[in-house]
Amino acid sequence: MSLDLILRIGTKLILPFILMFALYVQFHGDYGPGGGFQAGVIAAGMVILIAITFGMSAAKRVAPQAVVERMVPLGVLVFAGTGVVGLLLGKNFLDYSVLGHDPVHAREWGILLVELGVLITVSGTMTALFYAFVERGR
Amino acid sequence: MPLAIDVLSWVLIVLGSFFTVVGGIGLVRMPDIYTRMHAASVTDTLGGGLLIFGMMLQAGFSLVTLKLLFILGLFFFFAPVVTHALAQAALHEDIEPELAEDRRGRAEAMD
Amino acid sequence: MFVVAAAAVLVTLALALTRAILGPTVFDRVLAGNTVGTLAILLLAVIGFLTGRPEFLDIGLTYGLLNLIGTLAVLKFFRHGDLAYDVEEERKP
Amino acid sequence: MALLTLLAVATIAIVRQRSLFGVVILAGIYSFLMASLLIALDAVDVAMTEASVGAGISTVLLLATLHLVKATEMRPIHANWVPLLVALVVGGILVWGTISLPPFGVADTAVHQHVAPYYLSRSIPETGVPNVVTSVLADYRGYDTLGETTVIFTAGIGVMLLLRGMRRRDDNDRGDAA
Repeated sequence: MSLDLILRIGTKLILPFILMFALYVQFHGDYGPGGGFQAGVIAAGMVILIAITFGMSAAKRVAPQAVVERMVPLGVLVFAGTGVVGLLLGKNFLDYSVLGHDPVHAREWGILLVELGVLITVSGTMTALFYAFVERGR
Repeated sequence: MPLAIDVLSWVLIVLGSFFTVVGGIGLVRMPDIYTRMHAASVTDTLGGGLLIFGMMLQAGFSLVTLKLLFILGLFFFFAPVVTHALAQAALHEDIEPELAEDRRGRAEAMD
Repeated sequence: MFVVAAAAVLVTLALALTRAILGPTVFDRVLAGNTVGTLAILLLAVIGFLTGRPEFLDIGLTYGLLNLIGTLAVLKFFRHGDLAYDVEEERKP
Repeated sequence: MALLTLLAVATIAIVRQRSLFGVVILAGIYSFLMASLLIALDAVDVAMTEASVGAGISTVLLLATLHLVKATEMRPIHANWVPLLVALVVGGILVWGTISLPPFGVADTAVHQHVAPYYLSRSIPETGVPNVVTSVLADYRGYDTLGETTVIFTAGIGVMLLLRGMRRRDDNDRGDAA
């Protein structure tokens, strides 16, 4: 419908920036406010914005439902797997200092990996919730 | 910081504050949804824009300025988009805009 | 001087909240909500400068983006009664 | 403190509101005010979470829920005095508890003596992460965050199973069990 034109063009303009900003929040979480949770919510917000403006089918082309639903356990697996790697390499569960040759650096890496797990779980869960509610409403 | 830039930024910030409050008053006082939208856009663009310009001058040339620029861009591009969507949805719900003729008619009826 | 700006933004917040509570139609409330989001960003920036730590503008950007998403969601809901209504789907059959 | 007043006004307005759409929008406003208050208290990470979850996602999810249920709240049949009484008593006890708290922002209280100095002083040399919130969240308190992530995972799976299960039964009624 041509009436939605302004909305669609505007949304098209902002979508890449939302994703970029989510990644910025994710990886800048070490230095400023932010982290996996907030970044996950923002990334899920992008998918929701697509669904609102372009319809559900477009959103599912961007983030297919199967992928989204697999992301939910995948994030927890990444988080727990980071812990198990520490366990396998002879330290305690969730002790990241074995991930690199330098303990400090390794812990930084561990934090990044863990935040990645949180990001995957949170964005997957939020998007899957949105899908589930909307599909149910039909 | 040179005094001129300082003074300029204070002037911008005070002007921005003024327009922000004006927009808020308009939001409460205006008679119907379309005019209220008009008032709210004063807060969004003029008030927010001037405030952010003032703060940009205060911040100097740094990452903060870039972020403020992003926020400014967000205001400038998306306040109109949201207002447009809002007006469209309100029209869709058959809320009639109150026209000047209506008001004139009412005033004549009161006379 | 940032105090002036903060006071102005707070006063406007109160006015917008008044409109959100009084608002005869839902659209008035949406408009007031959008304005509150904008004002929250401004207040955040002003507070950042007031306390001398303007690094927290990321949060302002977050506010802006999610305010946009929320407002558009509400409007879409009222326009079509369904959050993910697809105009293209309607035209196809 | 002006923010607190606005917050209280918004809360009362939410309670008084009968139209659930109004409640959704007012809840968004409430969330923005809350986030501003948290910024004023210097809790930036919490404020960011509040802003992103409260104002964006929960508005959308509440609207999606409203699509499934009726949109106006029913007037209660009889006055609910007991919940009001319970709320007042609990609120009173909490306020009474705050009287014996140390003054806001004092550095030499019990909370700031236990592990906080350790985290604050060791975060950068031990983990190389300047944001202490992140290092505590992901490193020192990794177990808690893992539990938190699992909670989100469980909640998501639960809701998906609930809604999906209902829909599958509908499909069966229509005769296409896919």
